Amino acid sequence: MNEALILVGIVLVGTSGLPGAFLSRQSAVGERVAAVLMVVGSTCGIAGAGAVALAARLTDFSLPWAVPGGELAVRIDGIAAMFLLQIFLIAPLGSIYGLRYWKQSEHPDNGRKLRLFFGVLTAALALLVIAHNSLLFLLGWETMALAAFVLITTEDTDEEVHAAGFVYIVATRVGTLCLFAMFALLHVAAGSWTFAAPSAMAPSLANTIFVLAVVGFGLKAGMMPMHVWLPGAHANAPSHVSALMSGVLIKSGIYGLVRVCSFFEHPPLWWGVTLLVLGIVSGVLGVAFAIGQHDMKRLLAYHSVENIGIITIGIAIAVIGRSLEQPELVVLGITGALLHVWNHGLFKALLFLSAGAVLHATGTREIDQLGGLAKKMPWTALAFVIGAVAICGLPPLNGFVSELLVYLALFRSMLLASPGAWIAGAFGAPALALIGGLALACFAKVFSTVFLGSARSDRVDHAHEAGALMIAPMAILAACCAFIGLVPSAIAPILDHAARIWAPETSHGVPLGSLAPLSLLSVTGFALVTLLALGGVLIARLTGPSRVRRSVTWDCGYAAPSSHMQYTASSFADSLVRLFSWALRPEQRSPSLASPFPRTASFSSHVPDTFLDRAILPTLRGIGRGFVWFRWAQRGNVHVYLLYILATLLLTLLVRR
Amino acid sequence: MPLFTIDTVIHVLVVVMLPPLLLGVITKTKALVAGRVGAPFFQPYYDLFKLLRKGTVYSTTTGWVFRASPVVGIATAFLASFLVPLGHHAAPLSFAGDLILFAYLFGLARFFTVCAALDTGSAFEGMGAAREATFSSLAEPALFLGLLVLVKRSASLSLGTMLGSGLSAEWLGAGASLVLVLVSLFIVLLAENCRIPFDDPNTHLELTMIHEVMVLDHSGPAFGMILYGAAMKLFVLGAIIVRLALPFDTANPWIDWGVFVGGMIALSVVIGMVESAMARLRLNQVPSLLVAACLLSGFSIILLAR
Amino acid sequence: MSDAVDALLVTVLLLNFFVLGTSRLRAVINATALQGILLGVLAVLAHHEFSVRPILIALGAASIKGFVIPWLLLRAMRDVAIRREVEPFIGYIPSLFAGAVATGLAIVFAATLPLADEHVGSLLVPASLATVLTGFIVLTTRRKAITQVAGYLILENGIFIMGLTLVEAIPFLVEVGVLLDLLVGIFIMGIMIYQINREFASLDTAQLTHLRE
Amino acid sequence: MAVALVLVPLLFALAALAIPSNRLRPWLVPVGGSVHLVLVLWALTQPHVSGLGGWLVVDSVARLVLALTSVLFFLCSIYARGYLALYPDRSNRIFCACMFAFIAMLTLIAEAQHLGLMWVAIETTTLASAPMLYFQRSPRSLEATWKYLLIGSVGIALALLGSLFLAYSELRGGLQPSLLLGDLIADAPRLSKPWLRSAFVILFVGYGTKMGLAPMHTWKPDAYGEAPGLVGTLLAGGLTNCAFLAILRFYKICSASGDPRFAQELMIVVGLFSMAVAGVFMARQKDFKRMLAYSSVEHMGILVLGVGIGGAGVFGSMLHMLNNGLAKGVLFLSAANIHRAYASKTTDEVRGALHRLPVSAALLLAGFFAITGSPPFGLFLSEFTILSAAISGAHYAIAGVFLLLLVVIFTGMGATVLTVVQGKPSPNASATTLRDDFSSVMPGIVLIGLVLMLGVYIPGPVNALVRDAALALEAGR
Repeated sequence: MNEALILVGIVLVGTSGLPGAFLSRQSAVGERVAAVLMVVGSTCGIAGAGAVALAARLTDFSLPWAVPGGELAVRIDGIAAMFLLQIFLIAPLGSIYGLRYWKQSEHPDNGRKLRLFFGVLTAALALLVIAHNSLLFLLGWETMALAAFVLITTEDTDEEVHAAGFVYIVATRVGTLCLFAMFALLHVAAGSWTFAAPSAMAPSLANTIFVLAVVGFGLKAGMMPMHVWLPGAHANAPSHVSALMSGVLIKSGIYGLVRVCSFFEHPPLWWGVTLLVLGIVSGVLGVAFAIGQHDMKRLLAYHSVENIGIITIGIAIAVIGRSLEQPELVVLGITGALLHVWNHGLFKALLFLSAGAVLHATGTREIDQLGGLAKKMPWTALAFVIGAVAICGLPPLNGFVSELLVYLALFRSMLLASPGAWIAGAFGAPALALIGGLALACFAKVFSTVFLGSARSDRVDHAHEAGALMIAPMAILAACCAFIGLVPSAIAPILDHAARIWAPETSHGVPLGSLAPLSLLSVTGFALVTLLALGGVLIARLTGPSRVRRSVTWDCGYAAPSSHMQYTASSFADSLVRLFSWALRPEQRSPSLASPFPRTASFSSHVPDTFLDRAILPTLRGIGRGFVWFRWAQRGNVHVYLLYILATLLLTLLVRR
Repeated sequence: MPLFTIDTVIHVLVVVMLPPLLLGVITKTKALVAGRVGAPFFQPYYDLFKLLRKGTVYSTTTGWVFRASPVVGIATAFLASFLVPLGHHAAPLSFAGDLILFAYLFGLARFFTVCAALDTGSAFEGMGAAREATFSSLAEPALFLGLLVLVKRSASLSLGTMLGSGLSAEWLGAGASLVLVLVSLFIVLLAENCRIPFDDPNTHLELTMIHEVMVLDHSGPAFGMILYGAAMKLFVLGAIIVRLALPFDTANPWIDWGVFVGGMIALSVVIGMVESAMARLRLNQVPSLLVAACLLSGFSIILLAR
Repeated sequence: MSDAVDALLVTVLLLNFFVLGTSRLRAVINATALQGILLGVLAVLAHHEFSVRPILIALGAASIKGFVIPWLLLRAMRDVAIRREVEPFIGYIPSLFAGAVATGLAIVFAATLPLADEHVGSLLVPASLATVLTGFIVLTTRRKAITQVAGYLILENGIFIMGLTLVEAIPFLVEVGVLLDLLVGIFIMGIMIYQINREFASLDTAQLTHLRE
Repeated sequence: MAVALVLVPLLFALAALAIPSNRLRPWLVPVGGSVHLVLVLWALTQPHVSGLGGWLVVDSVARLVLALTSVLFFLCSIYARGYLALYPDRSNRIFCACMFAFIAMLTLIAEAQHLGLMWVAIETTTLASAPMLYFQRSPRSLEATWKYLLIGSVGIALALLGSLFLAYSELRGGLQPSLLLGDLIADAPRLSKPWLRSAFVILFVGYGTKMGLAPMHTWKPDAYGEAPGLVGTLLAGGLTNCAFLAILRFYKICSASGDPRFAQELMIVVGLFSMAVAGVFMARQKDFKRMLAYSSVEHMGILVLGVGIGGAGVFGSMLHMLNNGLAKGVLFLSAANIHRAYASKTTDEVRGALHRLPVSAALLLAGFFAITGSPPFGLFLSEFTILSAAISGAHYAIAGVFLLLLVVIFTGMGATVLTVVQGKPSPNASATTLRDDFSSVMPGIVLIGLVLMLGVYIPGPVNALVRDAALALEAGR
């Protein structure tokens, strides 16, 4: 029953854009049909996955599949259900949002294509999550990757979009090929293409599988330094696509990593340590790069890297827990990671959607062009600030709950005698704190620069509040953020179930409720809300209309402050960027003062992606140049070509023995 | 859950009443060291009452975020106080991981303070906001490292237990590492509360300040709330340090309360002495000091692991 | 009998050297024609018993290789009005030297292959390989398209010699097919040569390097 | 029946020569194509098809090659009708006749059990395709044709030498020389090893030239670059596979002789080298038709690599032959449409094709993903099968190099393809007014549909075709 619901949901979602593809470019029917199909299909999917998640039962079936090694083996367990719920929540919201954001009448060229592949992407994501067979998984995996490529390059006439699409598709291919090798090795180890814990295998084989999984899945998830495709792709895709990609798509990498790690009951300690290092690097550098950005969506993209880092830290602790046979660590780590997957999906989608609303209203992603939008777009501003508070992991919203679980896992690992474990905690916890502090700085920067203060350019003047179709999805996401933040115990059974699936050995004894103060978090959360409300009433009383005067901002006596004197996002970030300049390598162009009467001058700063722009692209260009050097071998001279044949003949005859 | 006991009532009363006094003690200490008589101990209370009766000027640029930030500051500090044991007396709320909530509550307040500063559209306040965000993101790891030492030492994940009755025994066993943590946490306290050598709360030279310049545009009751919230933050952070430094448990609850209040006043005196003895650091040296605090705690962890 | 075969094979080898050493196109074509005729004779001699089939094949080979194709080539030469090979990529003396090395290689290589009893001591295999290699040398060192075709022809001749060891293995139909293919191939090449000359005003295939990386 | 499969297209060729009207003649091509397809499908349903006293047998490998070739030819024939209609004042008599002669010879290659007959057929394909290559009558196509003819002829000549060596190995083994496949396989263990090995090497180089394995591939970029798209399809999807079939026949003899190791090693080395060469030359390749030629080199490399690895790799290789042939059709036909519409085939002048020719460009893009082995396209399954065969055979280094080369190739090819299809349409976009129409895009759509189908669902009969072919190659080892 549940699996039928989910499969129906996948089919409906996957074909949602199909009717519209056959309608005329001008017709608005297609987009409505797509949205309806998306919502109906997702409702089915949520019903099915929700039932599985709550009932803590897994459901599976398999059909023959006429490809070599293939079997339509499907299994929906607690982990899959968690990912399914997320997919089926965010995708339809994006689709509804798209009704206004990417109207067919405003984008006759690419609207149909966009919706078609939006549905395909969603269906592929759901498919790979429920796949219980390597080939089926890879099918879903790459369909997802290709659909995402089409979506990223929706506006392919833009050179930047084209470049981002290329980097994305190459990165994703490298990852996919790693997965090819990994699944082939798993096949060798387990003797079957069905997902199963392989029996005893040589350590070197297991280690290779692990490394390939980390690279292959890490590339998709965007772990630093494998994140290179992510900022460009997320920045250049339409915003509801960015929301889906950042909220859901990159999590497929996490899903894969979680799934593969679950196969190994006694992983070596260094696996966990490697993951931890990757997580810390992704988290800290991800947020550091984010601080340097002045493109709103690029900034959000780097925060995805950061949050993937946090999730990876959680997984790392769980893996460490498994190798040290510490069920508490396992449960806290994996539930923290999985909950953060959910949470990041919610608040990052929320942030991308509100950023999209800003982009839609002003036509620019440049933070330093904006300002004071809170007055024109109050609901969008509210949505953004909720997302910002949540992503910084601040109470009383959802980000705090999952970070708390990861912290608890790290702290608990501190208590262990094994040096590996407590060193992990000793580095992990402060790193997480640093990430939190930097994220806070970054979101204070972007929220304030975009929504607060006064307008920095005339783009803001024409801005308008987003329509109800755009606000409603944001409101739902914000409500989810608040719900998880305030009533985390409600989802504890789902998390427990997932943890048991991931590590069956923890199935007796350590429910999450006994490890983490979930109900007390509700108490403190509601207390905080109440205190804030009381304080709000108090300040409203104390500053009643009769006692308030309006004036210009006090600028130390300067009488005519203008919006151009505001602190910009770049200057706000400058000191932090400088602190991390060893990794960020910011580019600055400052004017030189040549004469006593300086002319008009300008200053600009830019933080390119160090890994992409300073390492990978130059390397690729170098390799390309090297390849071009070989062109001498084929200069059109037929004599030389015949000589090649002769040489091959003689050479092979020579070695024929 | 000892939420509604006589201790809780006293806890709330102390948290509400005491914070401004600390500011008064610090000011008085500095005045005495400088050879002046100085303002009375209760001057901060007078100031607060004066501000509450005043009218308010709001900049036309600002919006609801600007108005909300003082509320957030007080609410979070007040809630955080419930997680901290005051001297011997246990915290009303105590659970595994409460130290994380403790730290992140201040994060929430900081987020709104910084946003409120930027909401004014003033370059000065933006500057302060940038500095605040920068330095506190470095103070955060130092705080966590310090707390980690306590976690490791007490094998507990809640502030109540790690600062509980076992603490005095631990001093005998792991005194050196606790001293290091104490120093580290003291540095964090100074940084988080924008005291010298990080910031000078007394000057009004906008270009050199951090916290003060951020609240430049607040006035009247709202400004009063900000001052009060800041004092409360100093109080709760100070409470941890005082408990750590004076882990005495007597049988008599009133003596315990006395020890705690005395400790808090002593802490204020120490802060006053530091402020008198030191000059404000150049801004670009502030990160070094914070990293030093991290290193102290880190070294202390190594000592524990030995 | 085998003395006669060997003598003819030596002549074939000498013709190889002649082709490598001469610059006149007509001489090259004539030498290949002569090779073709010699092959026809060889085909008759190589058979141990006389029957109709080998004679037919010998006649066919001799007429196609010895007369039709040279005639086609000579006509093409006349059409495009050239007489001499320009300086090849490597000079004539080095060409001869390469030919000598190739012949030596062929003999050494053939010695590594165990022969069937009836061919022990025969020059058939080494001569075949040497001729194939000579064809390759002409193909890779000569600039004119016509010379290259002649080189291809020599290469084919070498293979034909190899075929002489295996008359029973190759049915008549296939033999005819091979010859017909050769003929049509040369015919099409002739057309191409004409077109190349018309388009590029030259038959120097070293100039044909517009398609390149 | 087996004879009819060859004779019918030859009759059509004669008819094409006889029909006087330049306008009506192209209509003959799809008719002939469908007749051939029907005949082949009918032959596939028969358990045993043979002719000429056992010289022609449609065995299991032949069935696979025939099915692929005939489907491709059928779709190309539809495309050809529209294509030739674009050049009403150029005589298409020879072109049409050559097309039929070409398919007749491809059929003959597949069926031939006598290696000499097979040789004749392959040589004839060279001759039949040369006039088709030269259809555009441009100096560039002349140069390409010349190189194709010369290199191809030399390669084929070597193959003949190799066949003779093979026959000699029988003689030396004390057997009656025969070039019948059945005899050779039956007597394989008694063949003289030095001659057999030399024969395989020479044959491999000879037919490898025809197949386009590096470093004998040099004619490919020139020929594919200048040939009309449908000729490129027939060469890349038809002829190369037939040459591969020839190599397989000899490989089968080698493996039947109990000495396949040497042949396998040679195939692995040459396969990887071909992929490497393709990867190197695809990087920064501005000419997208030349790029397709290198892609063909790459996939020929993969085919021999799969056979060289052995085991499941042979199955993968057979499946890959099918997939590659179909996907190459998509690529060549859509690239030809873009080439014609822009009157250029370099990325300097061709950009934004998605906006100029939406269907063709989408086909090129989809074909690119298909040919690089992305799921859900069929090449994914075949490449993955070869990879996992390498890994389960513990050829880890080979698997690693294989994957690395796939990345290099993907990157190089992707840069070119994406530049062509995406971006703002370049000024050349208005060079002509050609649009996508039914006959120019329908074959591509059908082909990509087939490739897609082979990736998500391999119908039973197709699976049986591929499995039987693989089994036939593996049997007797």
